[in-house]
Amino acid sequence: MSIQVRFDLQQSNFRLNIDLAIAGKGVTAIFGPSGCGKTTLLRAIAGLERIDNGYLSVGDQIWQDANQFLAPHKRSVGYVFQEPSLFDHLSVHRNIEYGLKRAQFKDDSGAIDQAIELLDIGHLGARMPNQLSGGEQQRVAIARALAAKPKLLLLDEPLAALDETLKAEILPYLESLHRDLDIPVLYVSHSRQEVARLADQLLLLDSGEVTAYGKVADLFSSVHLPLAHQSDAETIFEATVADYDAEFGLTTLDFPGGHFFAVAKPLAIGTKVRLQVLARDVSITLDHQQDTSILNIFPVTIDELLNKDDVQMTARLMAGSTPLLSKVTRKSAQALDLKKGDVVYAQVKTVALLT
Amino acid sequence: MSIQVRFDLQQSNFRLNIDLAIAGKGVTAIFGPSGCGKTTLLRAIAGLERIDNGYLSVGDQIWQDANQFLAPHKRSVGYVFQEPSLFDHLSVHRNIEYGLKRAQFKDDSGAIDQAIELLDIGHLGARMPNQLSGGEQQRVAIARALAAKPKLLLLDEPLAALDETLKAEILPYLESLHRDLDIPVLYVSHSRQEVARLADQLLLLDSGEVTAYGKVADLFSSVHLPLAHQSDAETIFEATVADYDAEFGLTTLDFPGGHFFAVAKPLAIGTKVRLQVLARDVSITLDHQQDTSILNIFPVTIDELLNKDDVQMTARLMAGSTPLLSKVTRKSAQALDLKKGDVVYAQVKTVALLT
Amino acid sequence: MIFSEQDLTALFVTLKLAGLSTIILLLIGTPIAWWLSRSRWRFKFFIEALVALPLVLPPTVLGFYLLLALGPNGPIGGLMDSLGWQPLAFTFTGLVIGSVFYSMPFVVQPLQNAFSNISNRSLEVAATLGASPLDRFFSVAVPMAKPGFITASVLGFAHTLGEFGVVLMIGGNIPGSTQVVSIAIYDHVEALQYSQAHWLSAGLLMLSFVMLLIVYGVNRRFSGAQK
Amino acid sequence: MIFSEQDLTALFVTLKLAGLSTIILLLIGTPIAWWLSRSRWRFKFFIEALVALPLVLPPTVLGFYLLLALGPNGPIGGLMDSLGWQPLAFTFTGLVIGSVFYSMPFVVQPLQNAFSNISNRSLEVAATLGASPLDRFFSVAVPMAKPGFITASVLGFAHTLGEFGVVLMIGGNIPGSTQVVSIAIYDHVEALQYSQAHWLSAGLLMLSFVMLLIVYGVNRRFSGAQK
Amino acid sequence: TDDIKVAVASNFSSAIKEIAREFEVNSDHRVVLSPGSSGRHYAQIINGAPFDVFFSADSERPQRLEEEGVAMAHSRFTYAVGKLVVWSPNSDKVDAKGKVLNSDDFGYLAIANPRLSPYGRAAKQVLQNLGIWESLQSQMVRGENIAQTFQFVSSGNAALGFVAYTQVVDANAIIKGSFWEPPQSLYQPIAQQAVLLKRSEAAQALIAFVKSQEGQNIIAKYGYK
Ligand SMILES: Nc1ncnc2c1ncn2[C@@H]1O[C@H](COP(=O)(O)OP(=O)(O)OP(=O)(O)O)[C@@H](O)[C@H]1O
Ligand SMILES: Nc1ncnc2c1ncn2[C@@H]1O[C@H](COP(=O)(O)OP(=O)(O)OP(=O)(O)O)[C@@H](O)[C@H]1O
Ligand SMILES: [Mg+2]
Ligand SMILES: [Mg+2]
Repeated sequence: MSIQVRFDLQQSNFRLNIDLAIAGKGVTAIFGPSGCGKTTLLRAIAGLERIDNGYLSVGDQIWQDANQFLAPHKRSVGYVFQEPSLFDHLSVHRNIEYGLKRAQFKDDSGAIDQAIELLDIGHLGARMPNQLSGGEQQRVAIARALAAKPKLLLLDEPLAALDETLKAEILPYLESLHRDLDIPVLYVSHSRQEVARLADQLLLLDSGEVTAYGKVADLFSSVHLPLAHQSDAETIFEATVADYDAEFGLTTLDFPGGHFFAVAKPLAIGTKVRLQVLARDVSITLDHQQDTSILNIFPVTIDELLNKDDVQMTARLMAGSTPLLSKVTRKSAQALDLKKGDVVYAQVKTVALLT
Repeated sequence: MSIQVRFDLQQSNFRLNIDLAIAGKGVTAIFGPSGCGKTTLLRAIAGLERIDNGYLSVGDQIWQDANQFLAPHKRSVGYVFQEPSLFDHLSVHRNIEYGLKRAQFKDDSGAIDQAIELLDIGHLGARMPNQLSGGEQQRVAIARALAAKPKLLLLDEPLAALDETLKAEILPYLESLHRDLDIPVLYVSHSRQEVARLADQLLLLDSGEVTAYGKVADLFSSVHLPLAHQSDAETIFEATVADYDAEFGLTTLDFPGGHFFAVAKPLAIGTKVRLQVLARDVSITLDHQQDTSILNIFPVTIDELLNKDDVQMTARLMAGSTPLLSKVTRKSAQALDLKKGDVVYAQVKTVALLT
Repeated sequence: MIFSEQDLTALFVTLKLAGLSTIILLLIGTPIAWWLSRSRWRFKFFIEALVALPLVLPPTVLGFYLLLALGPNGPIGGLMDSLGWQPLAFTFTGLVIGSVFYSMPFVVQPLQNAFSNISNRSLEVAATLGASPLDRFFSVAVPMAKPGFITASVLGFAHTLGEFGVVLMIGGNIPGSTQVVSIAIYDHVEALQYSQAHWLSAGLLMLSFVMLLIVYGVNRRFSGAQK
Repeated sequence: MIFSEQDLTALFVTLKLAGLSTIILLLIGTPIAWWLSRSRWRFKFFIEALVALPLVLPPTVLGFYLLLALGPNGPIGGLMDSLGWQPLAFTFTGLVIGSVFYSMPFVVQPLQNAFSNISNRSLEVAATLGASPLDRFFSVAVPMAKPGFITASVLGFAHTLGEFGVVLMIGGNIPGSTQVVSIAIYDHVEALQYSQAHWLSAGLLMLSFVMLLIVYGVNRRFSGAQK
Repeated sequence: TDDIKVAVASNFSSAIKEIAREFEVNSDHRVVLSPGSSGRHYAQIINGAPFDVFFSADSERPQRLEEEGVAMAHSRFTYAVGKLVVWSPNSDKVDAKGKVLNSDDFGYLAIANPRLSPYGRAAKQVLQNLGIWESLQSQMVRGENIAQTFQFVSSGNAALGFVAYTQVVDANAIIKGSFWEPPQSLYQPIAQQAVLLKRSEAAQALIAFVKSQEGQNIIAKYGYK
């Protein structure tokens, strides 16, 4: 199953030109500067923007081709718009009910109650939208989109208006959602953190064109994309839970290049997880150092040195077959005399478990 | 000059109860969970929410007391609302002009042209708001608020809808703005990064009550506030530019506890700057290590160990009189046998220059 | 008893006529208004002008032309005749048709304005939640256009109450069938029976005022609960 | 020449009356509508009902009461008399007053709806940008309520064109001063001069249609440029 | 029992009400009255209005109906002749000779529209014969019909008016205000005629009653000749 998208739209100065097969599973993050066409793409997929000569299929259903155009209400999508778009004439409760009532198939699993609880909007049921704060509105809109039990979720910066604590609660929920219900999610976000955390695939848009599409892990460490050069470059890779040390609450994670200690909730041994390592968290030493609070130290080979002339260089290190990006100042690089092919030690201060 | 605020508002389940003098200079960040009353506070200051028995003075002007209530249009505020709120019936150009025309005093310094260029909206002048993307709308709203040359800027999550690159361009501009024009700014944000970067003071709100107010530096490292315990705890402190190494593009910064090397644009020697150090970027070693890519290493005393039972502990270190927070796993702490009063070495991988 | 039996009959006919006309006006006017508010047809303004046109003719004159059209020699009357149907002139049904025709602009215009003010966004949201166009119309457009419906109904109803010229012309002022209150008052005035005219006018005003109070009052309370 | 000189004079008087009445209606109706749309007064619905009330009386009857009120023994006429002013009956000014009174609901209601649809947010934004209440009204409320103003003007103007009963009652049918087209057509019908009635009706319809086309067409093009 | 549907000129509606009441006493038919302007009744009748009898305010319209074959041939007759008076509600405004018309101390003079109403036409003839038709033009206001003309005067908006004698006389033959009755020589008689529109027994019975002495007495009581 995959989502086949082919759109070509000219709109005054802006042209959206996309021809792509998006994975029909997991979360696909859409990432790109303001005005690059993210919202337009989601609208076209939802059938709200009618682009002639386009093609769109989701799984084995054709939603749009030369002969047909499936009306928006027949496309089973849940759409959270960029601006909170509640029905002003309906209370919070009835806004959510609106989607619930029109769901193509009912379920009584109480999933929606769970969503309401998680989004912390249970106490708002009787209020009208104009009596809610910005973040509250956005949360209700999320609940409403989920209530319709869509086959495809389109989220346009759904968490932008929320504080980090709430985000931290909702993100895992959205994660679990797409895993449990197995519905593909297209997720527009400006936050690399969110993307790293949530997304399986990444779609990079610029001026209406796809500049890259692929696994988040690959794109984040790809030195050919601007992502790796930014100050918050990062590497994402897969690992397996090998051990859990209950005393210190540390999980040992095996990956092709060695193992990591990470702070995480206990997980069954053998569980596959994704690790995120920020380039700025990786320092390089020539010797294996002792007596340090840094737990993760392992030998790596310098694969490539990028932006050699910048004050901050990016080093692409290989821990076995796993690439790791590291930021070093040119001064340090020179002091340590780093060269391609050198074997050095990577010190990783923090590693984040993504899934 | 300061902003004296006293409001008490009961609104169904929500009560806003504030009695505070906010510094009348620099940026005051307002930080708190969704629904805690941030927007309500800004609205009350702008005079849009009329709270009886309130008191508000800005500098030597009384805007509201028992006897008077200055109408909103007589308060010289620039307000960027949480939702983009352009006039739908006016083009981008005329939206901006709307504020410009009504500015209480004209200036021909071309400041607004500069704002338009920086916000990258020059090419949108003839468009109507419904022809703009979400981020474009928000940028136009910012330009419009600035055009009115306000005496007080109220920004309600103005950058939430923008990508990081744009944020990175606009933030310094907003910074320079409040410094050049010397207008106080109240800035609602959910992003610690933005707050750390931009704010001088921090106002923590929860359920309509002020939980803390003070200098960003103090609050971020105060162990009594939840801020210091979160995974993205950080320390902020002042330093002076001591040297600039043109070859490596590194600036040497003196602070009471030693000196830092930081990647930054050349600054005049003697310039006061603010440094941000994330707790997760600080590691502890018993010896001064050599042959490492980490440039900033200096001796510190362990002042306090927090959350001793957590997997991740927070150590408050003193570099001279400057506090530094550091995250260490309990395992490392035990391995290194860290105790209050120990003299150890702090390794700081990254330090950010804020102003 | 201040009101004659004939006056009361006229009142009854009037209420029946106004009520029925308002319902029909809403039924016909709503789709027209919806189409006018959403269509992007280049020549829509042509239809808009056409809808407003019946307004500019004096009602009696409009009634005269309706009479010509409905009469046995007129196009409509002739057609009905050849189909073996009863002629419409001088019947209650004829009155309803005339009133609907004449009051149409008062119903279509407020509705069109109300519909125009509904953002596409709300309709798009409804569509993504699985609401069909008809469902969207009833679950989003109609409730959001409520003030427009109230204005349309009030103007339509009140205008039919006060309607006069058209009814006079095609109704023929036949007591019990086509004599409405407005004509009865007019007759009293013409016959110099001023006190009867005063009483009947006052009665009509009181009744209408109470009805209007109820409409606006209920609406107020309803909207009030929302805010 | 199809139209008599008198018909043309009547046409001119009619256009002057309708134009002037529309302007006055907008000037008076706009503040009323604005107040009705923004006020949170509990008994606002009372005023709303009152505004709609003139609608329910047949125009001739309304005209009759206006005539009584304007007479030397009536409240208005008596007052004017004691102030030494000219009586209003049978004057063009009197007609304008009568038309304004009668067409008020058609102007206030669409405006009120249009104003109600303007979000508080837009007005708040304008306030923070330094716009005074009056400035806000003209720079935000009025342009945003444009469709409402168009509807109000069209209904007000057209209704005054077709206005009849009130004019008949208080005008006195004086050529060049109070004889309007609607009465001229009516006279032709009553005098059984049907072909003159047809020509005059057709002329009025054409003229009105062209005017409506211009209003809606210009509006369309103008709005079109925005989208 | 048949309903007799009667279209009647507004100015005659009070009189015919009484006639109908009397008629119904001795008959099992019911009279249904539709008062209104005669021009409108004419338009309605030729477009199929279901009236049985038409009491017009003039003689011209019944005549045309007869000529066009809409009315029953030879059924036309004069049921009343109207009298014209110059009247003011003010009891010393109008002198017995009508000299007031030559003075210029009155404001508006109300007449019925001469094109529409036989009373208006008669008023015009009177003024023409007095030679003041042209000079009074600027003071003249026209009512659509005689009832409206009466309202102009009775409300005080017009000082004087040519109205029907029937309008100013009450049931006891007392007249409020002052009036002058122009001599018959100054205007053609105002003959109000009626025609039968359907050959129904009941309608013919009503007409017979109107023509009877009893009917004529009632008509005279209302101030017609
Ligand atoms: N009209 C109202 N009636 C009742 N409660 C209201 C009304 N408007 C806002 N509230 C409540 O007041 C509280 C504060 O709202 P406010 O908009 O100030 O929050 P906020 O801090 O800006 O949140 P966010 O970050 O989500 O925008 C919220 O709990 C909200 O539900
Ligand atoms: N109706 C329109 N007419 C002309 N251009 C338009 C119209 N709507 C959108 N655009 C342009 O199309 C481009 C893509 O808009 P879109 O809303 O898809 O951007 P986006 O990627 O969602 O941006 P943001 O992150 O700011 O929301 C923008 O440059 C915008 O200016
Ligand atoms: Mg967007
Ligand atoms: Mg808010």
